Amino acid sequence: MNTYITKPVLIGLAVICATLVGADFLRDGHGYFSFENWPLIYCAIGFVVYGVLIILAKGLRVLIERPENYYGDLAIDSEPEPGMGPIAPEKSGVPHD
Amino acid sequence: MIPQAIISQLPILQVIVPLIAAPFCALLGGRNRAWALAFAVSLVTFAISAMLFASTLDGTVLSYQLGGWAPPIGIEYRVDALNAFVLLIVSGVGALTMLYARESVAYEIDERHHGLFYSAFVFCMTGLLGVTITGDAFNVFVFLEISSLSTYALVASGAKRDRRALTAAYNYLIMGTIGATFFVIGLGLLYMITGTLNMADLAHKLVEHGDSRTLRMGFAFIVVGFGLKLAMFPLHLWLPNAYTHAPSAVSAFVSATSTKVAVYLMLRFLFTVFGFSIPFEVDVLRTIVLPLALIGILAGSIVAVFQEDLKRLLAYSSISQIGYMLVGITLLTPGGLMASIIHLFNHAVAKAALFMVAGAYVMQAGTSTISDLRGVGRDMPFTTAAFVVGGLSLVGVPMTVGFISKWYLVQAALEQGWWPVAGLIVLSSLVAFAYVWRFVEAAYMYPTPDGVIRREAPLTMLIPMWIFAGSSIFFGLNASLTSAAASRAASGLIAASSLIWQ
Amino acid sequence: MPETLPEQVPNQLADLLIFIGGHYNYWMVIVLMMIGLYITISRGNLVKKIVGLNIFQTSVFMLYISMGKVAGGTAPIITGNPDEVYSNPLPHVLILTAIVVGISTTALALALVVRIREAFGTIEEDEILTIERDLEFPAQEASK
Amino acid sequence: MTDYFMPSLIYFAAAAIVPFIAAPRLRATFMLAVPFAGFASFATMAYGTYAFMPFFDFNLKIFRLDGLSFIFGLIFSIAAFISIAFAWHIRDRLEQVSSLVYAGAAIGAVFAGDLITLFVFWEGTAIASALLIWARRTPGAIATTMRYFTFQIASGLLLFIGIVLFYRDTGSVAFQHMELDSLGTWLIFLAFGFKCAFPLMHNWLQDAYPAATPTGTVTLSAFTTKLAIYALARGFAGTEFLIYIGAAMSLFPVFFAAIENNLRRVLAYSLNNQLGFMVVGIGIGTPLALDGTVAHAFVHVIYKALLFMSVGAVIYRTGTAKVSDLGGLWKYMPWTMAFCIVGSLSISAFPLFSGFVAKSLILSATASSGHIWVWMALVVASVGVLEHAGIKIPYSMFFGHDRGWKVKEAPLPMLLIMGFAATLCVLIGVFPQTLYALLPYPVEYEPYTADHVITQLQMLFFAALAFALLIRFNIYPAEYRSINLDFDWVYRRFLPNVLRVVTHYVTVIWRVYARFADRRIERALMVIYRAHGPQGALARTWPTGSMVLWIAILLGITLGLAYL
Repeated sequence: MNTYITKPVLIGLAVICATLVGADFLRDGHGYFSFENWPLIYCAIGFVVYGVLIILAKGLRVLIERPENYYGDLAIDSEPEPGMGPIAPEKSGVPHD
Repeated sequence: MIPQAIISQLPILQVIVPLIAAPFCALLGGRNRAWALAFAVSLVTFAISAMLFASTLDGTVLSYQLGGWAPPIGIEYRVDALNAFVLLIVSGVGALTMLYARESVAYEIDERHHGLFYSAFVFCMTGLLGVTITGDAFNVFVFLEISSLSTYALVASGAKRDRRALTAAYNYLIMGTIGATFFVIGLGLLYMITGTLNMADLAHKLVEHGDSRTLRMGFAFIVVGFGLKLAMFPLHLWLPNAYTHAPSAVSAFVSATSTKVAVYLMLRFLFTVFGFSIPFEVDVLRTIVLPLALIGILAGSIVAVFQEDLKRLLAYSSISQIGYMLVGITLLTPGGLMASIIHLFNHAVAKAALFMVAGAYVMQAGTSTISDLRGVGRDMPFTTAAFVVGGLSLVGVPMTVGFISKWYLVQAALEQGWWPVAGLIVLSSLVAFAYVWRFVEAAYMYPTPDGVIRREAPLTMLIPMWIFAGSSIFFGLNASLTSAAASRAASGLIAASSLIWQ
Repeated sequence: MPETLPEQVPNQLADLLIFIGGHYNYWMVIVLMMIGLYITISRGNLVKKIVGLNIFQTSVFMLYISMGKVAGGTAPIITGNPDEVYSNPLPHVLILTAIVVGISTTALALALVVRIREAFGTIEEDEILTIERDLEFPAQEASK
Repeated sequence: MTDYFMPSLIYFAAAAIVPFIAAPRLRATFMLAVPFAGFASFATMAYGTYAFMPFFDFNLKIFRLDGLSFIFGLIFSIAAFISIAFAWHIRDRLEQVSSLVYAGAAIGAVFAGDLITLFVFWEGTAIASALLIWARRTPGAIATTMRYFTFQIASGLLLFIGIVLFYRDTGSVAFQHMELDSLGTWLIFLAFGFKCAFPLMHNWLQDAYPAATPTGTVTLSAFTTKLAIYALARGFAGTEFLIYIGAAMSLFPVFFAAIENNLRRVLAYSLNNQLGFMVVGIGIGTPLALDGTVAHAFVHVIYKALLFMSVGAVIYRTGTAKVSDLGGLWKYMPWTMAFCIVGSLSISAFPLFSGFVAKSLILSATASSGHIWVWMALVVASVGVLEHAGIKIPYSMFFGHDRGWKVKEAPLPMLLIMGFAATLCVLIGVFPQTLYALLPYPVEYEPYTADHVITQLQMLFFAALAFALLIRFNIYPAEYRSINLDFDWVYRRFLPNVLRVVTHYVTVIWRVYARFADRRIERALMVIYRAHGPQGALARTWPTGSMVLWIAILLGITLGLAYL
């Protein structure tokens, strides 16, 4: 899944994040709650919450994951998804993996 | 737009026109000439009764003195909301049955008797109209006998198809005559104590007279007499054979009108003449008529479920439906009365349609036994559809006029606190559904036995059938028409009687 | 019988006798009516039933006529003598119509009996009933 | 005739005509004109109640126009336009008619002045949307439709019972603010909750939307849920209970969406999450919060339709919407990718996009009314939105693994409508005042404060950074063919098993009882038959004599009574 997240992409992202950290002092800090005005709080929220969220999701997946034909043949997941009418003719590549 | 001279003569014309035309039907004889005259006359009488109905809409009571004699002495014809409504039903059914009769009679009665048949038919109609319109008690007896005698002859004319029609007519004659004679005895007793025969006058005199044994005897004789005429439960034994073996046109006409006119008479005498001035009258209704009516409702419909012949099934269903009307009367409340009057209309319309359907089967399929009529739903779609509609109206399915009458009946019964009666009415509707379903199942669910070919009924039979079936739905949908007429009639009756309402 | 009747018993008895005597025609009406009904109920023969019916109807005629009787009044037929006392004409007129109705009913009934005789070959009611039952349930008869 | 007019009549009339137009092109253009005619019919009208219809002894207000219903009418017309345009290439008359009826019923419900009309159209949306799913005509879709339809009709039934009870308690059926005090209002509240996908009642959304045809899902995404939001906003604004429901609703779908394989189900979870935001807004009930809900509903319809359309386009070309089968389409479907990215940025409330101006209203309303924990939940939820809708949708479709798809770009009509939706999102993002002017209550909120923009950007980019790192170190959940159980497991697998066991025992007991009862019933029937059958005493032809005997007996009884 990582053919596209190459080194330059990462560097670019890091640069944007750095500028945003720099811009943090621009905030005149009149948020509703006290902790909103802490420096870099939103950067932390963004990063930490995202990570935790993904890990929790992977944990949940272990519990509730089932094979596609779990509900038998009368479920849309186990039947081929015909999309709109005949599968578009030009499709030549076959999905693998 | 009709000249005033004619309008004032309408009540007498209603009776005279068919009376004079009847013998001519016999004279004309011949294939369709007798039928044409009879049909024309029935249309004219229908027009007259429509005009009468229109003129009594605003509550006016038309009165016509025969020969200009003042009422207590002379015979007076009084037309108020109630009998205008019944007149309309009788002449309406008469006209449509006459149209229906053309093909049906041609098949069931042989050529030579057509003239006589139609004259008897018109006489019967004259009698029924006369009974409904007259305000003089003894005149009721005379017209009653006219209609009864012609009905016996009509029933007997079914002998070409089945000789049991003769014994049926004979039984009907014996029972009918005894009933009429009971009525005359009762009338004599009333005449003894009041000295008058005019109904309105009779009512006043009876109230002044108060309670006495002769009055009670008179009341008893009259109630039993009418009970017999309208086939109240134990006195119904003549009806099944009469309606089954009579020619279909006759059973259609008679089933829809003669018992209804008898119910009208019961209403007229109970409320206008006797007016429940003495408690005895209420006791008789509550202790004798009500239980018999309830037994009639149940027994009639249960027996109908087991019947093999369609016309006999419909006859027994008539007995149970008449039970509903009697229950409506014995409730003695405006709601109950209204229910029985609407049911009078509903049963007339539905039963006429059903018997016409049976007649169409007799003509096209040669039989009216249910097992032989398997798969008739496909061969004769319109006729069977009319049966379904009529049957549903009989059962009282919403959107049919039957529902409205049953609705008012149950409501009136509940107001009175008679839970068991209301329950029984609903239960018997279920049984009614059973016997309607029995035929519908045979007609649609089973394949046509091979080798049997049945063509759809001719148009002259389909039109009246569908006018009846259609009107049972039409009046079911906008219920205001019939219920307005019925409530006018009911309030008129209640006002005339000395029953006091909260 | 107690040795001496109490004083007032006799005139009670007398009134009773007068009452019964005086209304002998009403008794006649009731007797006739019961006879008529009995004949119609019990006799199997159709013609006899009609006879019973007629008797029953005549009892009604008797009732009406006796109702209209004015003491000393003659039959309500005008005799030209002005101070003639007539009994009440109305019941008589009613009964005229009733007689006409009675006759026509009997005529129709007899015609029916003739046709039944041709169709069934008998006018005994129980025989007719057995014939009718055979007509109605031929199959069951055999199977029962 | 005018006093019966209401905008949805135009949709129903069109739905009646459409099946008879033979040429597919002509039919599509005719359908396209319907939303415009619908909107034009009420656009220039002043606020007020117009059409009345007598119904038994009620006088139904079937067309009521006021601030709240106007903006929902507008957004439903736009949604109708988008979904009809996207279905330009569709030939199937059933889908076309049902989408028209669906839009008409939704608009009718929005303009309903009283509960009875609302109920009628409520059921209308249920039936039309079920037909829309059914239009796919595969066995799986038909089975799903049955489940979906049961849920929708259950909601309708609850609403109906609620209305009846409400009418009995208060004697009025007017559709305006209701307190959650009586059983009637609770049932109505639950009915709205069903269609608003409250927790534990939400799974018809994720179960049914992926089952519809790609064009059908776009139509579905707009109407049912937003109608429920409108109903809640109209009926239960300010109910405390809704805030916590909303918070829960916005949180749990995030986890399911992150691991879901079918993209349309991811979007369904995201829809559920967005509804959570709106429900919180309704719960708070302050004018700012309600404005936030309405604004959010408005923009959500557009960008959710945009996302569904982009996924639909991908399905149209590749035939699948599964992450495990998609990837690397950016070379072949650049325009779809661009529009998809616009949609994703809007949904994740990226500044200069429509989500930013609407969601911030709700967030600030929550914060200003002091619900700290709810505000925290919403912040976590918005990060979650960024994760599954902002990143996962575009990334897995256009980047991710290269599955070797070589497909053509989406057909022109699809691209045009996606472009229209994308521009709409950007316009609202850039000029929020256009949207704020339409909102029911006057808005003095300035979204573009430096502080707000910076904090939003920080949050988004750091989350993106986290995503990049997770991908880099391969912690990001892999995609392979699988489904995730949700609440629907209860009624698709658990209850049927329980039922099977119960029926087994019941049949055993019934068989024992039947043997015992049969003899008794048999005997009773025989007795009835013997009495009433053709030879029975009651039905036999009696000799005349006995008939007359009966008359004499009856006469005797009545006369005897005379002497009592």
